Amino acid sequence: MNMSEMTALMPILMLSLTAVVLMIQASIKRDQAVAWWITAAGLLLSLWGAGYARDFVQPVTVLLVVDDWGLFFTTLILMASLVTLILSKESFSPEGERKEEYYLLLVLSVLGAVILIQSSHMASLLLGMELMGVALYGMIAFPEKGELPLEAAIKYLVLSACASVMLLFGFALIYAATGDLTFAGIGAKAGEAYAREPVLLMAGSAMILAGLGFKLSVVPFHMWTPDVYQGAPTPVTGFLATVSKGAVFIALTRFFIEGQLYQYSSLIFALSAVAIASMLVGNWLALQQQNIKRLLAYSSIAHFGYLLLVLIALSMAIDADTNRLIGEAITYYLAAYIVTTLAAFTVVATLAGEDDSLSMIGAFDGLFWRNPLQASVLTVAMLSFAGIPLTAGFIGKFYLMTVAIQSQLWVLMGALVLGSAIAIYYYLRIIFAMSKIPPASIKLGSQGDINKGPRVEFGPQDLLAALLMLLVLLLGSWPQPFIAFAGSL
Amino acid sequence: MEGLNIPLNHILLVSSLLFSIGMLGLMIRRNIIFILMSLEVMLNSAALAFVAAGAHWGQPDGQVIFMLILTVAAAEVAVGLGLVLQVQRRFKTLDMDSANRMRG
Amino acid sequence: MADMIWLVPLIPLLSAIILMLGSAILPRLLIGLLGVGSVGLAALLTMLLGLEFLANPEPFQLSLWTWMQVGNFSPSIAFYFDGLTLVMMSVITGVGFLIHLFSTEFMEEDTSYARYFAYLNMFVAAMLVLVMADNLLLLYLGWEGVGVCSYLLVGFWYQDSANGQAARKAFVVTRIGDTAMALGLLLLFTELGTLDIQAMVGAANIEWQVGGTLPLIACLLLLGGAVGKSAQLPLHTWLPDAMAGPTPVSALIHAATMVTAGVYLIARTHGLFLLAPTAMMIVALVGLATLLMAAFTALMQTDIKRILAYSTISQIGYMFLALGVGAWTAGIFHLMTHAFFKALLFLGSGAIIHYLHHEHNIFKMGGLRTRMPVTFWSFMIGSAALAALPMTSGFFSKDQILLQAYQFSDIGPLLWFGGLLGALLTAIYSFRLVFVVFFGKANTEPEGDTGWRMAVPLITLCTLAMIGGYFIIPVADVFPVASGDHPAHWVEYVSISVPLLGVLLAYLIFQSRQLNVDRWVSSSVGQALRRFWLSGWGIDWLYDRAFVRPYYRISGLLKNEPIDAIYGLVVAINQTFNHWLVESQTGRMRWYVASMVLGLIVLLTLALQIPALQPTEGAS
Amino acid sequence: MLEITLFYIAATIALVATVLAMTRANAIHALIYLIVSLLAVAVIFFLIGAPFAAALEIVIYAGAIMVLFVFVIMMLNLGEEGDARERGLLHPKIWAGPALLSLMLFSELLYMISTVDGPVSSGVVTAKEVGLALFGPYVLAVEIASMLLLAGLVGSYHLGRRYLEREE
Amino acid sequence: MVMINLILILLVGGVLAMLSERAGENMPRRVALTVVLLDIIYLLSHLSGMADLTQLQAPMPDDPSTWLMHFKAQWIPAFGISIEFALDGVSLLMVMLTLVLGAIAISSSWTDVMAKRGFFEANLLWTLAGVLGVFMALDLFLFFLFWEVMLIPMYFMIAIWGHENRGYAAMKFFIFTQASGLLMLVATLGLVAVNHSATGQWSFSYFDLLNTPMAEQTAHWLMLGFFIAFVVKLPAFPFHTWLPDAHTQAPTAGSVILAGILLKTGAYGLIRFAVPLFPEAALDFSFTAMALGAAGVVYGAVLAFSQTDFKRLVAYSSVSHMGFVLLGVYAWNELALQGAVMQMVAHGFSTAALFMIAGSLQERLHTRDMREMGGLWQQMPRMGAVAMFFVVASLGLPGLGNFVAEFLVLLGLFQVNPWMTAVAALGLITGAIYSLILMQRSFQGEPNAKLEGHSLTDFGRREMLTMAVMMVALIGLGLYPQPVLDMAQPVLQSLLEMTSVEIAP
Repeated sequence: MNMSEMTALMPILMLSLTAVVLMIQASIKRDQAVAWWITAAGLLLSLWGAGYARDFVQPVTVLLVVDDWGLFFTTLILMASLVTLILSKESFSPEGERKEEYYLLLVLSVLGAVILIQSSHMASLLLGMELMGVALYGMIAFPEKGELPLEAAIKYLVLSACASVMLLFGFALIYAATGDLTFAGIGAKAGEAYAREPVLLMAGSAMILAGLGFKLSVVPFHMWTPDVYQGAPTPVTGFLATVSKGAVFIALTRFFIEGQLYQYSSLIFALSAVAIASMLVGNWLALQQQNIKRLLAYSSIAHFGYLLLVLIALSMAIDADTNRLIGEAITYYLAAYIVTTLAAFTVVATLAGEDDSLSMIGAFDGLFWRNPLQASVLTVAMLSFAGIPLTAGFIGKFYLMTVAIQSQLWVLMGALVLGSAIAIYYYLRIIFAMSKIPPASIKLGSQGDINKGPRVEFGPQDLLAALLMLLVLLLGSWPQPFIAFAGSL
Repeated sequence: MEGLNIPLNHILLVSSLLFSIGMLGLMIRRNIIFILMSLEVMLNSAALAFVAAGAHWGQPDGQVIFMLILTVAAAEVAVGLGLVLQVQRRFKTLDMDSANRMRG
Repeated sequence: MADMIWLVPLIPLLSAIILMLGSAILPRLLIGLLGVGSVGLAALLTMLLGLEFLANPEPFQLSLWTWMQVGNFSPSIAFYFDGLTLVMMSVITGVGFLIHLFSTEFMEEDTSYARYFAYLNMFVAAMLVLVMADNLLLLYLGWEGVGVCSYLLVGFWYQDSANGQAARKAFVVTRIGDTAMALGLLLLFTELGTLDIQAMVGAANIEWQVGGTLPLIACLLLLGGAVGKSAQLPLHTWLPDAMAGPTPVSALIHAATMVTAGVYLIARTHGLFLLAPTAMMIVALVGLATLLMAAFTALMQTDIKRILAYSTISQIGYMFLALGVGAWTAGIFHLMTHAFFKALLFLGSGAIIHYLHHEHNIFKMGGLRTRMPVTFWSFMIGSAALAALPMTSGFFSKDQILLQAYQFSDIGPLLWFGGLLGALLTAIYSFRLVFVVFFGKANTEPEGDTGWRMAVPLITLCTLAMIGGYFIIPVADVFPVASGDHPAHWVEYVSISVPLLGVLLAYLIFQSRQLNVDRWVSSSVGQALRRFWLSGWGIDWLYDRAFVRPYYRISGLLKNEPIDAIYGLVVAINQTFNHWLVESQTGRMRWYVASMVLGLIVLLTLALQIPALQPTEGAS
Repeated sequence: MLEITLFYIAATIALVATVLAMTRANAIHALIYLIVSLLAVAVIFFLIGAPFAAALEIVIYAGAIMVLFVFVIMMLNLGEEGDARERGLLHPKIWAGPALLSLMLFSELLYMISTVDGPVSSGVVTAKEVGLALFGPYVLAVEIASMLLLAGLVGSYHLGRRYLEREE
Repeated sequence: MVMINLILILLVGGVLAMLSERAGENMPRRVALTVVLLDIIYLLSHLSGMADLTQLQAPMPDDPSTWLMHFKAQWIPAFGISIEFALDGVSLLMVMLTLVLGAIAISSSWTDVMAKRGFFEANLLWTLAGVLGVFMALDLFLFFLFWEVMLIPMYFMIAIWGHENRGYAAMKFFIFTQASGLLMLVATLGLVAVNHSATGQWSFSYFDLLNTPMAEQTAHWLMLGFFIAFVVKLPAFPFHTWLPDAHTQAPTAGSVILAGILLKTGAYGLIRFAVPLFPEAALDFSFTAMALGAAGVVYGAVLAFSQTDFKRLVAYSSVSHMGFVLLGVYAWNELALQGAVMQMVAHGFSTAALFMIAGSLQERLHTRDMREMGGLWQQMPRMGAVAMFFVVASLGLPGLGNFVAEFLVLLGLFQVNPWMTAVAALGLITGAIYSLILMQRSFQGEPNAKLEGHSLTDFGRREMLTMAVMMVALIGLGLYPQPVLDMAQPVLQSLLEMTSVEIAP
């Protein structure tokens, strides 16, 4: 490990440092405000580190690879973590006299995610995922009151561990088949191994897909999603939905590409089945859901179904142009999804806090007239999820469709269209609820007291929500700079 | 210890059996402690497979991963048992079937 | 003067607009002045035009502007003026003026006085456009315009749903014909490339063979329009119901002018019909069938206006007969005389109804001869003309028709005989009306006799009905000359005597009661026939069952949008999936694990479908 | 030959002990069977030339992790009635479906494994080799593992502390 | 820039209208009206400088400079997407119709909407902006964007200020149009991909995508994607079921805009995109399309007849009328196309007026159920007379715009398929039946007993003025439609020439 390699690991180092500083701080004087600031500073430092590391892209040992693409997503999830951090301070744990541990866990979880993103080896994949996961268990179960967080945590722990074992077993099989643990090594030796022991290789890959599929909550490994989304504190849910899923998807992509799994038609077929099932099942599940957190959980199932399409398209990729397109599609869609999801959870966290009954759609009735800003943000987020133009989600969907057409994946395309059509219904349901005019005001015949509703104070969450909304709109209405950037990765 | 010629597939067979048994335990047990034990069995099965594969290739990597799995198991169990304590305190039972407040 | 021809329809139209806009503010007197005056002015202009034309009988055309121009389709707002136009315009403005005048008294107490005159003026304008149109599209504009005005006026007393029903029936039934006519227009334009009547007929004569299929179809489609508007079989059912409107309206629209539009249309496009002898035959047969059917029906009616309505249908049947046999001039001549005497009869009946507390049943009248002398004489003269008693106007026109029918190819005598039978019936029913209403004992006391505004039109029309037969209509240049030879003299004698026989029969049955028909009538066959005839040969009933009710039923069945059920099914499918899947979210961890295991099994199964060939083609 | 015999014995013990552990009603009994199973697996490790792994399996897995379980079980002080209920729950109706699933899974794995042949290994991988690997290319993994343990520590501390505070 | 400004004025105006609510509850509608009038003036002031609109040059599809206006700026060069607007006679007609009906819609909402007026007027203006975008965008991506985005404010208008069943109606409206829009997006991307593989360039520009060579099969599928999106919006049988609900539940201004303008975007799309982009496929498909049109004409009319809800009846009449447009477009000759364009304009006015009358009735009677009406003429003669005018307009009385449109369509259609024409002509009869029953049930007949004691105010000055504008427009279109025909003529001519070149073997 030379200096250059160390520099390349800057974000990881900064996060580790933050964790250590937090430990020290806790041992000196427990003060959660200080801990918050330390965490925030640490995340910012890591952001700086991620930028700094761009000049030092290289593989670091066999375990990690630092490249532009990974650094971009590192940046993205660090920002998402910052959002989570802000939300956590404002809106969760009324009893939280001891939130230092939460911040520590958050930092550790982010660290795991960053490692996951940069992993190029089964060991780092495993450790990154577990680090992220174990820290998340603690974060989910963090609230001291209520049974839902606990239930969510235990479900997540058991099911996630189960999935990890599947993943591990799959790794073991692939290792047995190829004798290599690095992604690139597997890719290099896979052809030979396939000729010798195709069954072992395919079964191993399938188990890995199952394990990672669980984290991405694709069908049929999706069942935990709504329960955990609902039970976890809302900022943690947001974190789970963005950082955790995003990082896992990146890792999957790396493994998929480096390991050259796209070559195997049976795997592609299995993946297509998973993708189609996710697109449809996710949307069907969300159709009548009344709890907005559960609804977002179901919708995320569908969204990762959509995203899998891109990986499948790799198998059909015919020219460099299409490959570039696929790369951009992943970057764009994931970025758009993360930003949109954060916007949605910011609103939910602000309005519902930890009160489960407040995250029912009924609680959002007439929000436009009570809190226009948050309502607008949620509306934009929903439209973005639904893929309506001028939002980031639309460009994302546009990319997916272009990829599907270029790769001639008609069945997946059909499922995508069908799923999107179904999805409009439930996204719109939320918007409709928010736009309800309280009955009394109609009788009054004037704006009367409706206008007295809006909150006067303007908290940091409002600023955050507004920023995220602008980002969603900006990505949707002026995507060229970002496309150019994504193309350069 | 020369001439280790135990067939690889037999070891993998044992490992798969352990994996399946662990999975079965996960599916039939309601007591959270047993569920955690099942997870341990499964992790152990994966560890066995890794060590066997490592031995097959004559590489130390299998054992390295085994150690990492040990770490993972320890961390998971630590948090898991912490949750068990909370479950007992709040639900007054360890039966996970009764922990289904969230559904639908 | 000819350049001013556009003023003729414009004046009533402007008046209509003014009346419509100012209905709330204009005083009654002014309304009356405007309504009557505008038509009077139009009549005056027509008279001047007519004088000029008679001095110099040269048809002319006046184009105002190109209506629309799309490709080679460029109909204009243009008028064409010839003898036929003059006759029609004279009838419309002349009789129209009299009826307007009559209306000022008839409608005196109505609250919607202005609306009435607005509609009526609008009608006159539209009717003028119809007859003056240079091309079929403009004619169609007038055609539909009069239809709408007819609808408005029939349903004038809108508070009574029955009136609305009648109005809608009138409009929709004629619309069926109109649609056929519209299709005819489409065909004519597509084939001949123009809708200008003169150019079109010219082109048809060049491009089409006599007896070809296209002219036949085109003529039949036009005939469809004519049949609808002129209440001929099978689209005649609206006219008796249309009597729901104010009586002057019936006189103007449903006797004198609009219903004869079909006759005008065929006469105007006779150049086409000459190319389709079959179509002409059909016209004649339609006319004959209608005149007989309507005459029989008229015989049984008790409502004074329905008698007149059926009589109108019957008389237009004569006109159709005339057109069908190529007796163009006779047909138009009958159109004119009919306008006189039928308007007279309607106005007379209007006077009766007005002063008899809106009584319509003739058997509740009686003995009005002395109490309403003006009306009585009007009726006498009108009925005489209707029955075609010698020396009345109706005699001349009907006689011509019958004689020319007799000469028409092989079936001429048959047509003649049918017409004769109709004439006999006409005489019977018209004098039945006279005898029942004006003789015998009084059943209802009238409030008085007509005022001057009613009397003047009645007397004028009496005169016209008497002397109209001596007019020579200036259509010699319009129509081809009829054959010069006369049929045998006995034919003429029979034609003259039959109406007289009819009057005699009517006298014997209804007045002197010397001929007792009760026994026949009360027999079961007689009763059945009576009911059959009374109901207008059951045609209304038939249509009700065949068209109206099925339409209601179909519409009612479809009301709740069966197509939506398909989309409902889509929704239901989605809901079902949603339901099943939500059920699967039990919240139980063991179940979740099981689903994961199942998923793993499925994934493994899929992944282990190792293809025979090795890695697929792929790029890095 | 000896090794092979030993292997089959150890494997049998491991499997039987695991099955027994999974089906016990009493948690402590189950745990003891589990420890037996782990020891048997350690023997297998030893037999296939991974003595270091075998040692760790005994020391950490059977020794440390299982003891954690014991502590927690003792702390919860599960009584006899708990055992009775657990016994009642092990009804065929409950385990038939999952057993079928497991069987299917296993048969697929079996099918897969049946294609593998060759001996497991040609020599022993010593502790030294492992150590060199661990602190050579895998040094970052060790660091990350430490973070992982830290996360586990903090999480269990947070959860367990509240339990203890509440108990007092 | 003029075109962008037209849209921007409306967008910014929407924001102003929303903000102006603070200045008083009557401000938003005044601001909104001012903004629309300003937009009209702006447009006219720029048109006046141009050549005589009735003497337009034929816009060549391969040369944007021959168009009336053209604007192009890079937007997403990665995909060859640009902000490209262009205006020709047909789009100009539609733009003017949009703005005029927009002003009328604002007038109709004057007393109708009571709650949240600022946001209401803002949505109204934004919808108009979106529609303008649809009519002017010639980049397919941009077109799709406007196509989708204009639905959102419309959705809000129905969902917030609609009647009792607004949630369902708004949802149905949105899902129908959105789902079909997705198909169009797929088809667009497919077309672009085909073009990309042929030329190696990404481009969404209409001018580039015309004449894209493609396999017959491909063209059929892509055409179908566009077709479905457009006929759902049109709406054509059997994709029309969203319309009665949406129209019925929308507030008056919403119905006016929906019927008057939004439906026309579908027709416009057919004329502009669905046929020219895939001429052969469209030709092969024309019989089916015309059959759908004819079916719509009759089906809509039959269903209209049995409706008891005033607005629902009018809504079904729209289905019937739009059937004529579909027929006209797929007959694809000058007569029929002119008829279709004419129908778009004339139907815009006649139906908008009928919806306004329905709105006024609802405002006064608090019901749209015609079983609770009857004899209203007595109390409201002015409204009755106006209603009568528009009813006869809608049944196609010659001398009014709708007649010209229907006749031209039939005339053009007759040259293509006489039998289809005969079926479509049934619409003239059934049209009369439902139109007159509408009059009968509401304004004529015995005054409804339930209304006794109510004193109903007749149309006031503002309402009469609005109505007069539309009446004059319809009479003008009916008696002298030439200006409109002249504006559309060059466009249609060049479209016909272009596609006929394509069709020629």
